[in-house]
Amino acid sequence: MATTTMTMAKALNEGLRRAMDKNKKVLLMGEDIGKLGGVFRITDGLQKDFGEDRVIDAPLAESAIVGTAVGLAIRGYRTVVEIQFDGFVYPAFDQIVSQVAKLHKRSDGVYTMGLVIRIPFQGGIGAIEHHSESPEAYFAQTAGLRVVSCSTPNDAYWMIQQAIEHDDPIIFCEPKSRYWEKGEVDLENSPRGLFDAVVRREGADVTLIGYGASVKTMLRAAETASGEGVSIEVVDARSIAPLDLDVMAASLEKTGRLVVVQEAPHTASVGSEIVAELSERCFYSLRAPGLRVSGYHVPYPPSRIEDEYRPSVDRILDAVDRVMGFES
Amino acid sequence: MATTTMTMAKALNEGLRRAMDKNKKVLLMGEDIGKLGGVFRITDGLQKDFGEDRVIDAPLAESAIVGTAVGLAIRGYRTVVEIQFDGFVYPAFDQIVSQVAKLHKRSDGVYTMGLVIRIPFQGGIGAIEHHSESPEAYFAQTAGLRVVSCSTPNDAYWMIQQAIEHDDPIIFCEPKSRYWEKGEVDLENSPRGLFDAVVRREGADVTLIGYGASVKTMLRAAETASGEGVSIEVVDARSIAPLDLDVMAASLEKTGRLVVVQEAPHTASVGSEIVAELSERCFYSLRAPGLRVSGYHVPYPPSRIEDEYRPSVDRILDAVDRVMGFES
Amino acid sequence: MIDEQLVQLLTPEGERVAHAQYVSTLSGEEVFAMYRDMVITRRICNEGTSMQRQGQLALWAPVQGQEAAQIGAGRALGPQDFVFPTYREHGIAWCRGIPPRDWFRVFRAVSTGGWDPQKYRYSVPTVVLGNQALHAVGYAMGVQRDGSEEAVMACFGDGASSQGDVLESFVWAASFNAPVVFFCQNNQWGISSPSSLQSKIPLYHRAQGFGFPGIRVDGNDVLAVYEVTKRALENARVGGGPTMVEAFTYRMGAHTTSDDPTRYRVDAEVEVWKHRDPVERVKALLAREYRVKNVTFDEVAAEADALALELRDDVLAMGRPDPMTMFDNAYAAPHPLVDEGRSEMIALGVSGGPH
Amino acid sequence: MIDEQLVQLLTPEGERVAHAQYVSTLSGEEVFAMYRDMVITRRICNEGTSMQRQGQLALWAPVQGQEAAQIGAGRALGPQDFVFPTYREHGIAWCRGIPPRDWFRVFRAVSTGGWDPQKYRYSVPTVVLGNQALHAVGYAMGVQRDGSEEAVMACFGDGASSQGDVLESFVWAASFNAPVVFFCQNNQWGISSPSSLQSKIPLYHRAQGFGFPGIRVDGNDVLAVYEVTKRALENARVGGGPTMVEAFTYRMGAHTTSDDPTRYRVDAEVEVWKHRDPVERVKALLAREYRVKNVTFDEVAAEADALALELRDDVLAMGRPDPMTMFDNAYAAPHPLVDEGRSEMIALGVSGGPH
Ligand SMILES: Cc1ncc(C[n+]2csc(CCOP(=O)(O)OP(=O)(O)O)c2C)c(N)n1
Ligand SMILES: Cc1ncc(C[n+]2csc(CCOP(=O)(O)OP(=O)(O)O)c2C)c(N)n1
Ligand SMILES: [Mg+2]
Ligand SMILES: [Mg+2]
Repeated sequence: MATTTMTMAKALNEGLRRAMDKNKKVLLMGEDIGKLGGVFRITDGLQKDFGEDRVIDAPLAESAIVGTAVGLAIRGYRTVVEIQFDGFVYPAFDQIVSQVAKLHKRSDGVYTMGLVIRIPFQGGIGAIEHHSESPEAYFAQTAGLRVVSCSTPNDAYWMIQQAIEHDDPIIFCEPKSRYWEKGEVDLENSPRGLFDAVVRREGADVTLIGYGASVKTMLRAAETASGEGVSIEVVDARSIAPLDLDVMAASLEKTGRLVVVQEAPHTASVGSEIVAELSERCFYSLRAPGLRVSGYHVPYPPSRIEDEYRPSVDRILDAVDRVMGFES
Repeated sequence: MATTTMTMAKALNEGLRRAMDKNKKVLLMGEDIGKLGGVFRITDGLQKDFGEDRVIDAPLAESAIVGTAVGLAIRGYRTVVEIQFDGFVYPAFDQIVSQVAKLHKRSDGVYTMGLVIRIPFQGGIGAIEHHSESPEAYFAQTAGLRVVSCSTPNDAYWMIQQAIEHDDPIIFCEPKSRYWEKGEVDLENSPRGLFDAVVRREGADVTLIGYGASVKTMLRAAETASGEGVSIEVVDARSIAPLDLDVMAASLEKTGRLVVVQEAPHTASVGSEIVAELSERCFYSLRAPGLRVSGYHVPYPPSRIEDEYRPSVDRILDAVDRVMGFES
Repeated sequence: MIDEQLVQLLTPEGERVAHAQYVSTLSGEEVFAMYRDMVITRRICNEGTSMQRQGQLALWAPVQGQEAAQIGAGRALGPQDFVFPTYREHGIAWCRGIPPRDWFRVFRAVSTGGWDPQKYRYSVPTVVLGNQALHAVGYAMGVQRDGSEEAVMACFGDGASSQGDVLESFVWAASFNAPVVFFCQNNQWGISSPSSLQSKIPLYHRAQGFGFPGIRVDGNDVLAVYEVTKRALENARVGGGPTMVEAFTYRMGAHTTSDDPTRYRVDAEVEVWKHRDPVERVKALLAREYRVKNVTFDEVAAEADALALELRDDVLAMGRPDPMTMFDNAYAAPHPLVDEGRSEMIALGVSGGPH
Repeated sequence: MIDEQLVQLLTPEGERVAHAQYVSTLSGEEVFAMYRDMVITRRICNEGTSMQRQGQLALWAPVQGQEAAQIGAGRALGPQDFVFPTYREHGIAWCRGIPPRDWFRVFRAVSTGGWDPQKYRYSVPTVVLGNQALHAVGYAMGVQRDGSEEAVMACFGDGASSQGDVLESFVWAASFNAPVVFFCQNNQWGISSPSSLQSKIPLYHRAQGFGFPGIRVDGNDVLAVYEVTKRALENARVGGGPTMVEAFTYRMGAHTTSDDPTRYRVDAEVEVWKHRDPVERVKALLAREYRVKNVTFDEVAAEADALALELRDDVLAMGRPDPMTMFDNAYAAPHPLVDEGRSEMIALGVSGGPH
């Protein structure tokens, strides 16, 4: 097994490189992704190696970035679009919802909307406004799209390649606060399918489900809880839409208690979906209602107080306490 | 009590007229709303009576319609924006999410984002693509917005006025398939607050919750079910965000069984939210898992088969059967 | 309203007129063929309106008045070119060889597309105003990368010209020197909005502000539309970059069968444009210059009638799709929620099974 | 790169130059006051950069090189006018009388706004490129409805000029003849994107394609920016409609403190622009024409230093906000989920209670 240690940023970079090596039809497009290598340097060096025709520095207009990627898809290209920050995907929302999500259907299957929209998402980097949002629920709600998120360098490396190879359009959510954390990457074997959830830590009392940056927070919460005698199972959803409910339900059948963690506000969120689905699937096994620990229902706050907005270990443990104490 | 019979379209028209009479700062803006009176004639005659300065025919660009309404709000005007059809609100999504929802906060409360975005939504009129969508979940997920929907002419008349008077931005979802149905309108007394849910039919066995066009469908389902000995309570949510959970939970405490009805696909939907919240609030009272009857997870189909896509009486009754049969 | 700069090669009376930069290259046969195209397009369009009145269509978007714009542009296209239309380009669809019944699927509400867009090199209809302009530019960027001599046509109306997507597509086309022709049919109206609401100056000027040529052509003059569009396409194919062609024309009918134009425009305006009818002026030319006889015109009319009847039969035969088809092609790869929907529908007895 | 049409009243060497349409109306005192504004703006900007380096700010967006553009425009504004800025208009904010510490709140990440936008008639910063251009036009439509003689300024950069919102704002401004001045600082770069990626031709041409005047002014010449902007604002106030002013300038520093411009641009370019420094040329003019002494310049520098120190103290004193404040003004009216969040936070012991 050829594993090597690298950051998630580097793993994404290597994954993109490998996908471009494999398939000449793979293009990258986005703002500042060429010489600058993107504001997070995810595309560092790729324009130099693959040329300006394959790594396209885009004029500053997100609707056009996605809209032209659609045209390129119709022409048979596979474009990996970089949205510079989560808060800047909304100008492209119309193209994503009305075109990207629907053109395969509208063309009776003739058009392959094989494009990947990479979005550095979630908070935690002390940024200014619009740089810390969690827009995944908007895309999960939209029929025709798929939404995934990586939480480790190994997943980042493989998931980006799987996403590029996949024939449906994929919203690829990258937890920007984890870009610089290192991990082992297996360069030979992909760990699992793009839409598979995975149990990151086994436990018996409570199931925590989340994705992206929340996975590490959940693992820390589990660690703390184990010191207090509570055994927590941590599920990394990985695929936000569709959800891998089998893995989640299996965990819940065991623990009977559910807490979902997400940075987005809780109304009509992915967390709502997980709770609603598992309440149905595991009706008799649930020993307490499924709870959600989410961003508060307010605009993302100035980042000096973002730690109180984002689900913290404390807030997760508080919810764990509540599900543990429910029957008493 | 001065009641009079009119269609929902007329009730909205009268409500707008009264709001404009009361407050000179109220403007209307949208595509074709002047001489044409809007494609649904909701603004019929208003430009003639209030002038082109107050009933503004907009060039064809939704981002600009909402974006300029924001500027007008900053200047102290209250603009009621008409989006011609649900599927055309997405070009304005960025302005709605990044500006309309956040400017009150960003200005530390100085700016009042008193604007109303009217959206004829849901299907059922045999239209072509993009004319039958249910985008409410996108807005419900967004902190800073409120989302409401009317289901009767009386509600339409009052809710539009309440929405205009309210200081937060409101997404006002109008069930276009009900525009031409008539009902009694009380021109003197408003029936209830803008954010209150209401029990439209009392029942003992199952609670149906929905809004907009689904309310009538739910009532028909309840009628049919009563013939089969099942007593259904029908709750019209009216306020989609925030939800009036007290009214919903009270119903559920009584019936113990929940079915939510919506035309949007079920993932990360308002239905998911209702199920998740009520699973928590009514954990011990629930005799079966809360079910959702939703649009299928596919792009809205050609309208010749929309009746099979939208929640029908049959599909609702099927879900009712499932929650009724759950314990056996 | 009509600009000085308007390119015209045939007057409303059907007389040829000289232009400094353009000359008609069409033979008599070719002009006749276009006349036939226009007559058929109009006839089929009228059939659409009447089928809608009879409750056989959900909607119809008439093209009457715009036949010269569409046939001129449609015939200027090469087989290698690719078109991104809106909902009203029936004349261009005709030129691309798409069976008329296929354009009607959307209007009969049995499909959201209707033909194989790759086969005809004519994309599915775009209803959200302006979205397609960006697709066209993106496709054109693909053409550039393939090193191929093809041009791409983006169709949109005067109303859609205000949409951010169309305007961004201008930025991109200029920035990448994309082989795209923006074919804007300024039919004076966007539902009830006069084109003056979208621009106080002639629309084609807009292109120049983005750094590429815009040209206004008499959209009711098929000879002029053909030459202007052809040159723009040729220029695009050989790396000359984008052009905006504004076909100055008129929507003679309602916006769609749901519309009531009497609420917002005066008859006098329609009358003025009747004198500029695109079909009549070609007919006059053919009669005078090429001595085409009435009997020949009658034959064309009869052919169009026959086609319309055949079309009507085809359309009426389009049954309600199996509801199960809504799950087909929602995704390219298997999806659990789609499978769940299928199963539910089978369980409900709505459909016999997978399509 | 610099257009023939560029309006310039002061050369990089600080010599006056005649222009057919514009003449400087500023007295020596006024020029000196602007010099002072520019020096202070630069000094405060540099303080921003150094505070960020010291970990006291989350980010800083330097304005160095653009002082003339911003002070010229800022001083051209009347008290009745209203400005819609981006994140980089520190010089204009200074002219509006907003205490510098208030601009720093966003960059210290303790606020998403920072001042009372109605009091200063200067809106909160807009970070999503281009959104504010539509707000400006809407506000201007309000001014029209109030029958008031006010102008509105929409600020944006060369990069943002590609966004649909900016382009749609052009359509609307023209359509409604709105009293708005589009003040575009073309500082040659949008992060790493050269302005040539956004437009192959001078940006100000774009306005003309929408039917209103565009004008390019030497953005490093405060005299010229002042006159051009002032005339545009006056014209807007009296119903003359929109103007686009393209201030041709240069971002001397990094895009923000997070940026590394060495990755995408060459030193030689920066060197060229150093010779066009906006502050130096006014200084040269003042020294030569108005005999301002070095000691006076030193006094200005000392004043700027003092202000910067005061600012530093103010910024460092900005503590972490009470987390509870995130719930304030999320909505104007009570909202159950906001109340729920507040209660949860109190229960968690994060904050003592409602703010
Ligand atoms: C984004 C969007 N907004 C609104 C509509 C509704 N609509 C359909 S056609 C139309 C008018 C379009 O006018 P124009 O672009 O001139 O094309 P024409 O119909 O004249 O061919 C409108 C407003 C739409 N389809 N898409
Ligand atoms: C919609 C959107 N997309 C991307 C960004 C990220 N971004 C911030 S500033 C910037 C460059 C802007 O360039 P320009 O408009 O020239 O202004 P300048 O920074 O030069 O003042 C970009 C791409 C953003 N803020 N908003
Ligand atoms: Mg039109
Ligand atoms: Mg710039």
